[in-house]
Amino acid sequence: MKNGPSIDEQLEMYRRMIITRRLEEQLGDLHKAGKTRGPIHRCDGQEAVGIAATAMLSDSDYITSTHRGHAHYVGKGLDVYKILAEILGRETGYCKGRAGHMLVADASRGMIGGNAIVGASIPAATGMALSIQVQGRKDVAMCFFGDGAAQTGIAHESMNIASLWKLPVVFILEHNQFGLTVHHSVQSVVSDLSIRGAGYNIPSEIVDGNDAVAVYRAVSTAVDRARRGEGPTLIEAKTYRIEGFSTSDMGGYQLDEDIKAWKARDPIKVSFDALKAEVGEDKLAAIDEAATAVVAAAVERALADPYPTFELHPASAAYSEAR
Amino acid sequence: MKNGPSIDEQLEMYRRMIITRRLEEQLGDLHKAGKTRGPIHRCDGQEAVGIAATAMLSDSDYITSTHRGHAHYVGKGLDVYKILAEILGRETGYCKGRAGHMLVADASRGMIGGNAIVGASIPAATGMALSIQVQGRKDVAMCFFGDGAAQTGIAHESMNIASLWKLPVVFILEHNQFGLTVHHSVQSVVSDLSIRGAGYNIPSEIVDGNDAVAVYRAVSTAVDRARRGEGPTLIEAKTYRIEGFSTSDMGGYQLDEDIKAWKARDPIKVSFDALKAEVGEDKLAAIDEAATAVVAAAVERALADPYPTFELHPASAAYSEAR
Amino acid sequence: MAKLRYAEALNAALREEMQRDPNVFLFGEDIARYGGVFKVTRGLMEEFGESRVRDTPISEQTLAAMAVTAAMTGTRPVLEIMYADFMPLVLDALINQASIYEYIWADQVQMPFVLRTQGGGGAGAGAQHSKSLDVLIAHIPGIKVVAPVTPADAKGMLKAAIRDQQPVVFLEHKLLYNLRDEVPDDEDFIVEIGKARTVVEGTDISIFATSRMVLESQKAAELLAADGIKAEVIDLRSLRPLDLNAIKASIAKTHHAVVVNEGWRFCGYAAELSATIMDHAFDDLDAPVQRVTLPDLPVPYSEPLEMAVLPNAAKIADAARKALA
Amino acid sequence: MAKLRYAEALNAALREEMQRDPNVFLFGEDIARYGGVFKVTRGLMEEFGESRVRDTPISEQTLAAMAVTAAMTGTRPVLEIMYADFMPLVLDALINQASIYEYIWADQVQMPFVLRTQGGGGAGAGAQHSKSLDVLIAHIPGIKVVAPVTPADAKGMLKAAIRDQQPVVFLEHKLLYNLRDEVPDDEDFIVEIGKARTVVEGTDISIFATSRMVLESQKAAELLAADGIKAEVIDLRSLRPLDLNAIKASIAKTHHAVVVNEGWRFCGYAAELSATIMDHAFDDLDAPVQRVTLPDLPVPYSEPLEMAVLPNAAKIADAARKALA
Ligand SMILES: Cc1ncc(C[n+]2csc(CCOP(=O)(O)OP(=O)(O)O)c2C)c(N)n1
Ligand SMILES: Cc1ncc(C[n+]2csc(CCOP(=O)(O)OP(=O)(O)O)c2C)c(N)n1
Ligand SMILES: [Mg+2]
Ligand SMILES: [Mg+2]
Repeated sequence: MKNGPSIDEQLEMYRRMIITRRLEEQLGDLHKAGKTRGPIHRCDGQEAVGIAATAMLSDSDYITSTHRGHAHYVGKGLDVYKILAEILGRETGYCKGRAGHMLVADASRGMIGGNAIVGASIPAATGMALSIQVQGRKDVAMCFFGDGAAQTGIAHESMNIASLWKLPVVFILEHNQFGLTVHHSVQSVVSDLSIRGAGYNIPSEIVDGNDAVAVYRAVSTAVDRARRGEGPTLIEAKTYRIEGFSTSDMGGYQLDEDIKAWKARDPIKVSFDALKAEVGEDKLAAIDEAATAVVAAAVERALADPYPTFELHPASAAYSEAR
Repeated sequence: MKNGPSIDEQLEMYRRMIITRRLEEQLGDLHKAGKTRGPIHRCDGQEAVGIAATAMLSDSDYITSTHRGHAHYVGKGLDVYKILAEILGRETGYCKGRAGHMLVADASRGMIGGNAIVGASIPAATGMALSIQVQGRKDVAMCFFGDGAAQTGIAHESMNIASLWKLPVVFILEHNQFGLTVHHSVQSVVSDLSIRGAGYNIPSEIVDGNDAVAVYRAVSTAVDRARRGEGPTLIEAKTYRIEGFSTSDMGGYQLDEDIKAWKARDPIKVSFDALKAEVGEDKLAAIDEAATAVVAAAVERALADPYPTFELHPASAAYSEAR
Repeated sequence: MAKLRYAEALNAALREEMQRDPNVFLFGEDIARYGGVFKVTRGLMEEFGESRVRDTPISEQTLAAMAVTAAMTGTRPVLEIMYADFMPLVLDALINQASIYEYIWADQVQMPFVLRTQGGGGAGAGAQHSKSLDVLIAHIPGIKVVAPVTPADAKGMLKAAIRDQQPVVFLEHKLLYNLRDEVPDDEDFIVEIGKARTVVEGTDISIFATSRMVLESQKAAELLAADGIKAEVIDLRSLRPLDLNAIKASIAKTHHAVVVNEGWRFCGYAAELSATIMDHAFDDLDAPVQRVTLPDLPVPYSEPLEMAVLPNAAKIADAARKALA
Repeated sequence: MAKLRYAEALNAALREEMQRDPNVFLFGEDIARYGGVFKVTRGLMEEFGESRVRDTPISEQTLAAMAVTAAMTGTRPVLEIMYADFMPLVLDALINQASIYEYIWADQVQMPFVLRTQGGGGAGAGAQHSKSLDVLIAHIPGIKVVAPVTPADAKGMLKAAIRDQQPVVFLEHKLLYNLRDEVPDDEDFIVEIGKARTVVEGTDISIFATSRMVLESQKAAELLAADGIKAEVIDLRSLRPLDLNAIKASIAKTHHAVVVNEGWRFCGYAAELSATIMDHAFDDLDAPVQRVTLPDLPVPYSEPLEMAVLPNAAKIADAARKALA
């Protein structure tokens, strides 16, 4: 199959999508049970983008994420237990509980990191790509951002600079139809935002964001292009946010028929349907079961973990005497 | 002639271009004589844009300008003597000497105003257009900005919003080939920046910025469109900055052959050539002479004017007792 | 007088001012169809239409710049910025635009806009959604900054802000929206900007506080009362212009002061309060002013960490005891 | 030791550090081909090539955000922002990004970048090109802020900043670039960040100053000497971290202080200096600290107006006399 992914790769993507989905479901429950703090931004329905777009990356490649980053975390190889521990504010989390659910980072895997300033993931990855280029490395940087984030000025500035300097960066626009509660048509008259690539001479492509294989192929081409030093690509993955903006969202602004239509094209279902002929349903069910168990165990373990205790951070201190 | 401008209008534009050119020349001399403060950004060679783009506006329309605003000021009907007095820091200037050469404003004529933050003229006019729309007025707002300014994030954000809300704003991109000392090709791979209009569904047009008539026609169409409530237009006027970035510019980065080629298409010469068959050279020479005299008299008068004396500004005070 | 939640008081102020003046209009992210993520603008699009209540793209820098010039040209915009943490994005509009024009253009223009936002910690929102950056704005000449604590002040000061001829940055706090209290329903009920409010009278020590810290200071005064210490608690309300007379008068009486602000300590708003007292009340002071603030580090997420860094009644009471020691 | 202009000293620091470490690179507007509008980066593109010395589009917000993450991933970027007045545009990168990650990510990353800029008045550059916004940055945890005055410090502190593991905002002043003085040529000449410098020793009053105000304070000390007043002038150099010991030691000796900063007064850097002294040296003070700053209004253009608002030696000397009165 040209550009992959192999069946094994597809199965691994399938497994990671399940991990992510179970994580989201568990977080929904934990939120209802009052065990999380702040709103959690679930990505149910858009897992294929984050999982498939990162599947061809290695640890020395970088990704930057958003407030809705769980699929990106899992795709980049982070451990669901340590993600959960972080979200639950525990000492054992990736960031000792200091970061919380929107800002998870694992530098050892090049996931640096979640970002809750809308749009900030874009210059962040662009800066990493600059660093890679200055060092003469062959790695790439990738950013995820939403259709809402595409309206920020830094999206424009970053794309212009990335193209100008042929930086090894891949822009992944997760078009999930809404920015917070506002429909994309109330944020821009242009619904296919990838048209903007032309304004920077950046090649762009629209891809079915609910089809992991399609995402993988489009992104692989972009990643290869970046590694060859030919510059950035903009990929617009069309998808949908099934569970709303966040756990504190009051809902009401997403149409029932849309939710239904997108649920019918759930990325996990799409992958399941594509893979069942190749490997059989049992194999897929076994993967599901195992992944579900991993997440359940992670929740249990993280919930039992200790909270951190506060200490001052000398590097942040204002007087030299305190450093 | 479809869309005008009439011969009388052309003659008035010609006169205003001469006023502006003489102003620039005088400022160059005053700078050399040590009579100005800070770098002055002359617009020699680009007068046709500012003069022609504003020629169809009335006082209740707004324009926002840049650090290189002299043609915009004159085009919007400001008095060259009060402009000069401001640039020379005198009490009699438009802003009592507080604003200086980059920030001149005359609210009574809708020129509010010069702006030395690159790109800031763009959201400024967009905000005025919003205000016009909320009030249900028929006026328009127009911003001038450079090829350098087009790379700022606020350019992108403003165009997206203006299109989304169909705001009565006209975006005039003065493409003079450089942002400060840096050639446009070192600021963006895209040299025809108007292509970006498509990313917001904004109609755009490239126009010969050294031909006042061409500028007038393109902008008239855009202004009419805005007045009809049909939204923004982006006009990219190709022109050239003959005297460099500013009076403190060390030069060396503009090619001699380019300067020569653009001088051959000096906008004043272009208008002269177009008009001489219509009205005769003598009439044009008389206009030139009269305009030159106006500026010379303005310089003399402004130089004799008093400096302001300092007083505190209660509205800026930090304690309520001081207000 | 009705009992209203703080968010409802704000809503009432917006509604009344929009009814009174057709040039008042609102814009911001998620404020129209959804009614605002903190529900402050609920029902207003339905009442006033889509032209006067607008959802916006995520473009804070431009939105703020637009508020400045819209205000200059005949309207009274009220812009909502969802979190105070995003104030850096609007700072150019405030510091390089709104701040300068009235003075620099020799009073040719005025800019009657209001920029509403909410800040502060305590909700587990993390380092990018819990800051109190009030000092960044209070530093800017020509911009007023207010931070009401009670529902009545929320309403009265928002109405005052909308009617003001200058830019006003209106600081709310995410933990105040559900506070319920009496709110006058007179449509000309205005709380003047630039006047502090004495919350608790006392003679032993003055506690000057801003925003939610006023509530913690009130609790601190109770703790201190148990020790026989009579603390005076003053809600500054208006961060700029600051009510210097209120500060001087209180210190003249108590000779001791604690200043409380939820922002970072170094170069924070509490530093100005301390410096103001140094400038204007040094001779009345019997002990150094105590600053109670966030320590100098980013707000952490995990609950025990966040609680450790936020100023609270116990820390304020301790500071007062230290000042009196 | 050679005599160098301040701008040349900076150039030497950049050159030496780029020679020493291939991961140091420069970017900013007009810095490469043209060599910088203040000529600081002249000749460096020619020596180090276009990859390591880059002209950029006018996109400050993104450039600053890029510096943060480039620094996180193996390089040491030095970004030039042409005027300090544009700091609002880079503030999100500093306050919501650079400030938080080292702490929030539990020391997984460090961000060794330098952001150079220049501010201040006196050149007729107008309200949008004359500000000193140092306090906006000095407020931010995790960011160092330095403002050297002498060519030697310019070189030694820029080298220290480039080698530092934390973000450093490096504040120059447009009126300092032509200052000429001795500069050590040792390539490991470093001036440690966080240490103040005693410029003039004295016993009667301490003048703590930043950036160009140090020169005015020196002149003020001469004016005061003529009256028999021995002023001690301390160049703070490092605005954050601040050398508290130096402040305490000087006040313990003089019992009087003037603090001088070219920014606005209200919530300005001088406020923190006053508050720091309140916190740590109140008992040593015989009179209130005097603040000398820009008044609270935008910097006007016309020469007599601009000269009226800028702090200067005469104003500093007056403040000292007032403190001693
Ligand atoms: C600069 C900034 N503005 C506003 C917000 C509040 N906010 C958080 S997420 C969001 C919507 C983002 O939309 P999009 O980029 O499409 O991401 P999605 O939530 O759809 O995944 C908004 C407005 C923010 N965090 N940062
Ligand atoms: C935000 C900002 N960045 C940088 C500058 C410094 N600067 C002033 S003019 C200029 C170049 C602007 O280029 P362009 O928009 O093409 O205008 P031109 O000078 O060519 O007329 C720059 C970089 C500034 N004033 N504001
Ligand atoms: Mg979205
Ligand atoms: Mg240009």
